[in-house]
Amino acid sequence: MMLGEITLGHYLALSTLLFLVGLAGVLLRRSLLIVMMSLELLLNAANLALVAAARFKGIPDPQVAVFFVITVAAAEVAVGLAILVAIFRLKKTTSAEDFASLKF
Amino acid sequence: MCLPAMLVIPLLAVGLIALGSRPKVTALWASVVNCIPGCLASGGVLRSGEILFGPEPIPAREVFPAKFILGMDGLSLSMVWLTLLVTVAAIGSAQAGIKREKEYFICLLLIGLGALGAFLSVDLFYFFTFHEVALVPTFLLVGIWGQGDRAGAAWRMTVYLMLGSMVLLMGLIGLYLSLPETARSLDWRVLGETVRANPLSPGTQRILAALLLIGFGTLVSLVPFHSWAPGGYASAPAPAAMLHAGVLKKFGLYGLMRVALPMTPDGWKEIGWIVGLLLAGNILYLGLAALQQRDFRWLLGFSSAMHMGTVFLGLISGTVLGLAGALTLMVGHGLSAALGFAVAGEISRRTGTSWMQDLGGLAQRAPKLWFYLMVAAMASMGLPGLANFAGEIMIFFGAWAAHPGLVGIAAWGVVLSAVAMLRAVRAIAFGAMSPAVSAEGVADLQGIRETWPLAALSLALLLVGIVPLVVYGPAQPVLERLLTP
Amino acid sequence: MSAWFCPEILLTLAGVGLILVDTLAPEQVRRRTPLLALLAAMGILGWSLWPESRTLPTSWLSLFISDGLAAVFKPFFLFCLVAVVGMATRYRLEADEAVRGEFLALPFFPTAGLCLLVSARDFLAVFVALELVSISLYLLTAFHRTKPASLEAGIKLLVMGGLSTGFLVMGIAWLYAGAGTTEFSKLLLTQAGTGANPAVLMAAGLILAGIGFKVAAVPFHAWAPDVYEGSPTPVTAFLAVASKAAGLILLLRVFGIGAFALESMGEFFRPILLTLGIATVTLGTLAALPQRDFKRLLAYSGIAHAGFMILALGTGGEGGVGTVVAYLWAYLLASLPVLLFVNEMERLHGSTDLRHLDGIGRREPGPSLGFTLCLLSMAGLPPLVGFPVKLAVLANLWNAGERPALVVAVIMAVAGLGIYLTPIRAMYWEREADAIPARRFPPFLFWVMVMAGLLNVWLGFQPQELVRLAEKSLSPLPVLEAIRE
Amino acid sequence: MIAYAPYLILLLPLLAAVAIRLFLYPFPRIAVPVSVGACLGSFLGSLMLLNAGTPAGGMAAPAVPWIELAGLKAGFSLVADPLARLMTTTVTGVALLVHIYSLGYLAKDPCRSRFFAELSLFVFSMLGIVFADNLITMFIFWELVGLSSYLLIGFWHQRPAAGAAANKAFLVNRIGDFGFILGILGAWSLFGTISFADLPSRAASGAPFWAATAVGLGLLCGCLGKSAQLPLHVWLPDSMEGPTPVSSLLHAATMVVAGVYMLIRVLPILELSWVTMNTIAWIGAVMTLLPALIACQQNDIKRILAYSTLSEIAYMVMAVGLNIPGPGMYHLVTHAFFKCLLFLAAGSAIHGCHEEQDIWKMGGLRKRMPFTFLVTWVGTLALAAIPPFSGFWSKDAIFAATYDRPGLAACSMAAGFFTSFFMLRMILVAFGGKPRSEGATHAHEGPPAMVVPMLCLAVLSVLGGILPISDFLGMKPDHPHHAWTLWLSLLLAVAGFFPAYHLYQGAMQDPLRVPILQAKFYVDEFYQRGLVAMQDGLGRLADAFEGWVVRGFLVRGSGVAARVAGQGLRLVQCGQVQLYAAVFILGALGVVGWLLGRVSS
Amino acid sequence: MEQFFFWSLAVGLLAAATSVVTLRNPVTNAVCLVVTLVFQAALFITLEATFLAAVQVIVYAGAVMVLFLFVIMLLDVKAEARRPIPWPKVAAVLVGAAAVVAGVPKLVAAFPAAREPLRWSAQSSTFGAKELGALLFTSYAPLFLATGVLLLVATIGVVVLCRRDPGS
Repeated sequence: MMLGEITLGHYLALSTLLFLVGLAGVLLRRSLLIVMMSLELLLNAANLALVAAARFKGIPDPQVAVFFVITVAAAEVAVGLAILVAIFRLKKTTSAEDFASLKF
Repeated sequence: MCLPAMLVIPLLAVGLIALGSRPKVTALWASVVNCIPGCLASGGVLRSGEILFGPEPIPAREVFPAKFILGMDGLSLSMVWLTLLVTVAAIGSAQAGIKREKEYFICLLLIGLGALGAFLSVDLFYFFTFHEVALVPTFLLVGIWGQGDRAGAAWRMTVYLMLGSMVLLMGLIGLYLSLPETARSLDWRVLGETVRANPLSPGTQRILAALLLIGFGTLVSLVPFHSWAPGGYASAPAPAAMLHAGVLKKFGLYGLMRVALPMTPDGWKEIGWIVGLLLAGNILYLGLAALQQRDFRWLLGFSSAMHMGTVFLGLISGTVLGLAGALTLMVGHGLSAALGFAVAGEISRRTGTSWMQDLGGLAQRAPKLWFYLMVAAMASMGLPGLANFAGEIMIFFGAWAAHPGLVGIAAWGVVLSAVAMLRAVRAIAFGAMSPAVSAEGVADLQGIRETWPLAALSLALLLVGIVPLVVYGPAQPVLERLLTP
Repeated sequence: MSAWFCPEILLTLAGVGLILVDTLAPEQVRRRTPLLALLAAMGILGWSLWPESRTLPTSWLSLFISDGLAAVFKPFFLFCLVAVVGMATRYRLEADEAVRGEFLALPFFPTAGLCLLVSARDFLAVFVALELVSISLYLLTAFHRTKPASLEAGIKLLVMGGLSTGFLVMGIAWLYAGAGTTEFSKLLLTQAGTGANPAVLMAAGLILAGIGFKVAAVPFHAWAPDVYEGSPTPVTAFLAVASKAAGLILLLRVFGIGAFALESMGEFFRPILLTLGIATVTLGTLAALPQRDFKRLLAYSGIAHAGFMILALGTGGEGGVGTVVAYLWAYLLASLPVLLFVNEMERLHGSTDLRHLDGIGRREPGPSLGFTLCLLSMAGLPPLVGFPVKLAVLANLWNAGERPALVVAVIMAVAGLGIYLTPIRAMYWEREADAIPARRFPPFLFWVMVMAGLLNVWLGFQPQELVRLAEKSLSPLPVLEAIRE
Repeated sequence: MIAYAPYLILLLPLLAAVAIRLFLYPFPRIAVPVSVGACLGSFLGSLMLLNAGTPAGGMAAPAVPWIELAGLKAGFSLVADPLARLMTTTVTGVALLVHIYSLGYLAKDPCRSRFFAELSLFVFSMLGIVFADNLITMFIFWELVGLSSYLLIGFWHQRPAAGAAANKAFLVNRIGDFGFILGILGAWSLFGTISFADLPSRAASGAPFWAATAVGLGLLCGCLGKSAQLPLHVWLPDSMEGPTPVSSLLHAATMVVAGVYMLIRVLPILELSWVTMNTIAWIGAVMTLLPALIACQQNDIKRILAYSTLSEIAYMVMAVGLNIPGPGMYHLVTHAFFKCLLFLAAGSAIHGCHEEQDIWKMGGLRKRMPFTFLVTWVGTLALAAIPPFSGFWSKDAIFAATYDRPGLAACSMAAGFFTSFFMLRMILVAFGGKPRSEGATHAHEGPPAMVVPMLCLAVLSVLGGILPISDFLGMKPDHPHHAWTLWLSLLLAVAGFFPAYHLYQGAMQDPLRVPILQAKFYVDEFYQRGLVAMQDGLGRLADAFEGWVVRGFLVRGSGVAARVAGQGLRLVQCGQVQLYAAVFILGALGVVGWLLGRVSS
Repeated sequence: MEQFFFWSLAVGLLAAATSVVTLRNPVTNAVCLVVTLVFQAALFITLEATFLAAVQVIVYAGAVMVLFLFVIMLLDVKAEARRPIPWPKVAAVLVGAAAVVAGVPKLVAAFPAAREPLRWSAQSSTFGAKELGALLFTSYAPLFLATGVLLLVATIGVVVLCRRDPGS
C-alpha cells in the first residue's frame, strides 16, 4: 500500500482521519474557540473528500459544493465568534465548562 | 334528529354555564330535558328496531374510515336510559354552591356526555373517542373536589383508564386491520356482517379477544386490572362516583358485548377459561377484600368492582339468557352503585366522615337516609324485586349449563356481598348514636328537594327488578343476532 | 412571472425590507414595525394559500421540486412564522428593545430556508437551505444577549449544529464518492436493481445523524432541552415547531419517498428508524415527567412527538409518510397555541416555571381552557386532534407487525399523559400562586386560545381534513412510482 | 273470580305496607289500623278460598310474566291447591292474631308505623312463598321473607344486639339460599322445569341418581337456612332480640316452617334419592334432640321457646324425610297455634315484668298473671304432646312413622322427654315461687288486645287435634299405625315432668349446671372462631395484598419507576455541551457501524 | 510522484490538524489551523482543483483565520491553563478513534470506485474557474442566492450581537 498507487480510497481515508481529529478536538478542548476551530476541521475534511470525489468521478458538482461549504463555514465562524464575543462580555470566559447553567 | 340532540343539549348547557348561567339549575334542566329526545328515540327504536343518524356506512375504504354515525337499537336503549337517569340523579344530588361550582357541573355534564356519545356511536372511532371525553373531567373531579388521597387516586384512575383504553385501542386497530382491505370498516354493523360472512382466523381472534378483554376489562375493573376502581371511587366526589361507577364503567361491558363477542366469537370462547378465572377473582378476591373495608366508600368501591365478575359470567355464558342477564345486571348495577354512592355522599356530607366505625345510630337520626341506604345495600346484595336480582338470576340460569362451577362462585359472591353490606348497614345504622351522627346540624334528607334523586334511582331499580322486560325485551333480538354465528 | 413571487423570495424581501424600515424609516413608522412584520407574515401566508402562487421559477427545478409535500408544508412554515412574529412582538427583550426590528425581521430568513428545504430534491440544496436555517437560528437563539441563558443556548446550538453540519457534509461527500450524485431521484435510480452500496449506506448514516439533529431524535437530541429553555420563547416556538417539522419532512423525503426510499433499502433503514424512534419516544416521555420548566418540558415532549413520527416513518410505505404529515399538522395546531400561552405567561411572570400556572385556571378561565385542550391534544386524548394522528401511528405499527415498537409506543402514550396532566393539575387543582401579577392576559389571548382549542376539538372529531392534507401531500410521487414498477 | 282471590290475599298486605311507608308513616293512628285491616282482609279471603272447595289439583291464578326468555319461564303465577290454602289460612290467621296482639304490645312505641309496615311486608312475603307455583317465585319471596325478618329483628335500632342478630339471621339464611339457588338451577337443568305442577311428572321420568341427590341436597340447604336446622340453626335463638310478636309470628309460627313447606313442595325431587331422604330424616331426628337438651339450661324465656321451636320444626323435617308430608303439615299447623300461643304468653309475661326476659328474675307470676299462666299451661301441654291437646295428635302421627327406624324413634322420643322437662322448668321458675325482681313484683296482665289473641290461640291449641288436616291435603300416610310408639312417646313425655318438678319446685337458682348445654354445644363459637374468622382472615389477606402489593407495589411502583427512569435520564443532561457532542458522535458512529455491519454480513 | 506528494502532504496535514487540537496557546492553534488549510490547498492541487485551492487559501487562510486571530486578540484569550489531563476522556476518545481508524481501510476498500488509481493528466476533466462559475450561475443559481441571503443574515446577526453597550 505504501508504495502502491494513490487511489480515491487514500483520499477518503485521509479525510476520515482529519474528520476524526476534528471530532477529538470538539470533544476534548475546553476553549470554545478551539472547539470552533475543530468544527472547521470537520468541514475541511468533508471538503477534501468532495474534491477527491470530483476528481475521481470526473464531475464538477462536488467542487461547487465545496464553494458552498466554504461560504457556510465562513458564515458559521462569523456568527459563532460573534456569540463568543457577546458571551465573553457577559461572563468573561470562553471555556465550555462554564456554560452549564441549563441542564437536567 | 333526536340522537344528535341528546349530545347537543348537554353541550349547550356547558356553554351556558361557562357564560355564567346558574350551574346547578342549568345542568339539571339540561339533563332532564335531554330525556325528551331520549323518549323520542326510544319510541323509534321500539317501533322499528333501531334508529340512526348520520351518513350511511360505505364499506369501501375511504379517505378516513370513520364516519360520524349515531345509532340506537335495543341494546343501546337501556344503556342510554341508564345514562340519562343517572346523570339526572347525579346532578340532582350534586351540591350547589360547592367551590368552583361552574367547573364542577361542567365536568359532570361532560362525563354524562361522553357516556351518551359512546353508547350512541355506531362507529368504533367515535365510540372510543366519546369514552375518552369523560376521562379528563373525571381526573379533575377527583383531583379538585375529591376526598382523602385525591391526588393519588386521580392519577391512578386516569393512568389506569388510559392504559386500558390504549390496549383497547390496539384491539380495535387490530380488528380493523385484520379485515381484508376491501371490507374494512369501523361501523360495527358492517363489521359484524363482514366477520359473519368470513370469520377471522383463530389466531387473530385469540389475540384480538385478549386485547379487547384486557382493554375493556381494565375499564370495567376486571381483576387484576381493577386497582384503580375502589380507591378512585372512594376519593371521587359523590356525583362523579355515581356517574363513573354507574354509567361510564358500563362502557367496557357494553363494548365487550358489542365488539368482542360478535367479532371474535371463537377467540372469546378460547379465552373463556381465562375470563372465568379472572371473574372468579373479581368475585372472591374483591369480595373478601370488601369485607375488610372500614370506610364505607371503599366498601362500595370494592363491592362495585366485585359485581363486575357476575356480569362477566353472563358475557361468557354464550346464551341469550346470560347476555340478557348481563345487560339487566349492568343496568341494575349502574342504578344501585349510583344510589350507593349518592347515599354515601349524603352521609359523609352530613357527618363529615365515611368511616363506618365513626358512624352508627344513623337510623335513628336520619330514617329516610337509612331507608335509601337499605335500598342500595339490598340492591347490591341481590334482593328480589330490585334490578340486580333479575340480572343475577338470568345470568345464573344462562350460565349454568356451561359453567356450573362459576355460577356456584357467583352465588357465593352474593353471600359475600351480603356479608359486606350487612356489616356496613349494621355499623352505620344500628347501635347507639355516635358523636358524628348526634352532632349538631346533622339532619335527615330535607323534603322532596333532597330526596328525589335517591327516590328516582330507587324507583328505577324497583321497576327493572319487577319488570326486567323493559331492559331485555328490546335488546332480545339484538342479543340473539350477536350469538348467531 | 408570478412564479417569482414564491414564498421564499417574498420572505427574503420582506425580511430585508423590515430591516431597512427599522433602520432608515422615521420614528413614527418604526414604532409600527411589529405590526408591519405581522402583516407581512400574514400576507405571505395568504399568498401561499393562493392556489397559483406555489410554483417555483422554472430555472430552480433542477434542485427544487414543487410537489404536494412542498405545497402542503410551505403554508405550515408560514403559519409558524405568523405565530413566531406575533410572539416576538410580545416578547420582552428588556435592554435590547432597540433591536426589536431585527428580532422581528430575522425569522423571515430561516422561514425562507425552511420553504426551500421542504422542496429540495438535492442534498446540496438541502445543505444550503439547512444552513440558512441553522445559522439564522444560532443568531436568534442567542439574540437575547443580556440573558446568559440565551447566549448559552446559542453557543450550545452552535457547537452541536456545527457538529451535525460536519456529519451532513461528510455524508454528502461520501455520497458523491459512492454514487456520483446527490439528487434524490437519481440516487433512487442508481440504487434500483443493484445491491446495497456501502458508500451510499455510510453516507446515508451520516446524513441521518445530520437530520437527526434537526429532529432532535435520540441520541442527537441532547441540545434540545437546554436550547429550548434558554432561547427567547418565540425562537423556542420556531425550533420546536418549524425547525423540527422541517427535519421530519427531510427525513420523510430522504427515507420515505426519495433518495433512500427503495424497498430494498428498507431492511437497512427501517430497523434503524424504529430503534431511533423507540429510544426517542422513551427518553422524551420519561425525561419530560419530572420537568419543572415549561419550555424544557416542551422540549422533551417534542422529542417524544418526534419519536412517534419516526416510528411511523420506520414502518415504511405511504401510510407512514401520510401519518407523519398529518401528525405534523396536528402537532402544529396543538403546540403553537401552547407556546403562545407560555410566551404570555413569561411576559407576566418573567419566567416559564410551571409554578406560575398554579391556580391560573380560575383567574383566566378562557385562555386556560384553550391551553388545556391543546395540552390534551398533545397528550393524544380524544376527541382532540392529537388522538387520530397517534392512532394512525399505532395503526401503522400494527399493520407493519412491529410489536416491540408498538408496545413501547402504547406505554409511552400512556406515560405521556402524565406530562400534560401535570400542568393541567397545576392550573386547576393547586392553590393560587404566591405572587399574582397585577396584570392579566391580553384579550387577544382569550380568543386565540379558545379558537385554537376548538380547532383542536373539531379536527379531532372530524379528522378527515387532516387526512386529505396527507393524501394531497403524497399526490405526485413520480420517480418512486416509476422505479417501483 | 275466585281465581283472583290469591292475588287479593297476597297484595292486601303489600298495599298496606307501601301505603304506610309512603304516606302514613307519620300517622301511626291511621297506619296501624290499615295494617291490621289488610291482614284481616287477607284472612277473610283465605277463609273464602279454603271453603271454595275446588278439586285437588288446585286452581292456578293467571300468571304475570317476569322473565320469559330462552327456555326460562319465570313468572308470578300463584297456585291455590289444598296445601297452599291450608297454609294461607294458618298464616293469615296467626298473623291476624299477632297483629291484634301487637296493638297492645307496642301501643306506646313511637315507631309502630314502621313496625306494622314491616309486619305487613312480612305477611305479603310469607303468603308469596305459600302461593308460589314455581321455584323462582318461591325463591323471590323466600328472600323477601328474609328481608322482613331482618327488618323486624332489627326493629329496635338502638340495641346493638338487635343489629347483630338481624345480620346473623339474614346471613345464615343467605348461606342456605346459596344452596337453594344452586338446587333450583340443578332442578331446572335436570328436569327442564321450575314449576311445581310439572315436577311430579318430570321427576317420574327419572334422573341420574347422584344428580338428583345433589339437587335435593341443594334444595334442602334452603330449608336448613330458613327453618334453622343443623348446621344453620344458630340464627334463630339470637333472633329473639326482636319484639316478641315478631318472635311469635316469624320465628315460631310461620316463617321458620317455610322450609318444611318448601320441602313438601319439592318432594317429588327429594324422593328420587334415598340419600337425600335419609339425610333429611336424620337431620330432623338429631335436631329434635339437641335443641331440647340445650333448652334445659337456658334462662331467657324466649330462648327456651326458640330452642323448643327448633326441636318442633325438626319433627316436621323428619316427617318429610320419612315421606309423610301429611303429618308434617299437620304438626306444622298445630305447632303454629301452640307455639305462637306460648310466645304470646311469654311476651305477656315479659311485658308484664317490664321487659324482663330472664326466668330467674320473674317468679310468682301465677298469682299476678293468672290468665297468662293458664294459657302457658295449655301451650305447654300441647307442646309436650299430652292428649287431648292438639300437639299429641300431630306428633303421634310422626312417631307412628318411625316404628321401623329405631334410631330416629329414639332421638325423637328422647326429645319429647326433655321437652316436657324444660317446659315445666320454665313454668315453675317463671310462674311459681316468689317474685325475684322488682318487675316481677309489679307484674300485671296486658290490655284486652293482648288477651284476646291468646285466648283464641289457646282454644285452637286445645282443639287443633280434631282438624282433619291430612284428609284435607289428601296426604294421609298409608303405613299401619303401631300403638307402641304412641304409648312410649306419651310415657316419655309425661316422665319428663317428674324430674323437672323435683328439681325446680321452689328453686331460687338453677340446681343443674351443664356447661356444654349452657354453651349450646359451642356451635356459635365454632362458627365464630372457625368459619367467620377464616373468612375474615382471607379477607384481611386479600385486603393486605390489595393494599400493599397491588396498589402499593405494582401500581405506585410503576409510577415511581417511570419517575426514577425520568430522573435517571435527566442526569445525562448535565449541561456540558461536550458530553452532548459525545453522545451525538457515539450515536452517529453506532448508526454507521450498524449499517456497514449489516451490509458486510 | 503522486505517491510522494500525497504521503508528504497527508502527514503534514494530519500533523498540523493534530497540533490544532492539542496545543494550548490559542494563537498557536490558529496558526496551526492556517498551516492545515494550506496543506489542504496543496492537496486540492494534487487533485487538480487549482481554483478551489486558491479559494481555500484566500477565504479560509486569509479571511477566516484573520477573524479568528482578531477575536483572540479582542478577547485577550490566554493559553488554556494546565490542568490534569482528563485521562478517562482521552482514553475513551483514543480507543474510539483507534477502533474507527482500524476500520477505515476496510471501509474504504468497500467502495466500488476506491481502487481507481490517480494519475496526473491522465484525465482531461479539470474544472477551472470558468466551468465552476458557469455551474454556479446556472444550475446552482438558487443556492448561490440562498448563500447570499445566508451571508446577509450572518452580517445582520453579527452586528446585532456585537453592538457595544446594549440598551443605551
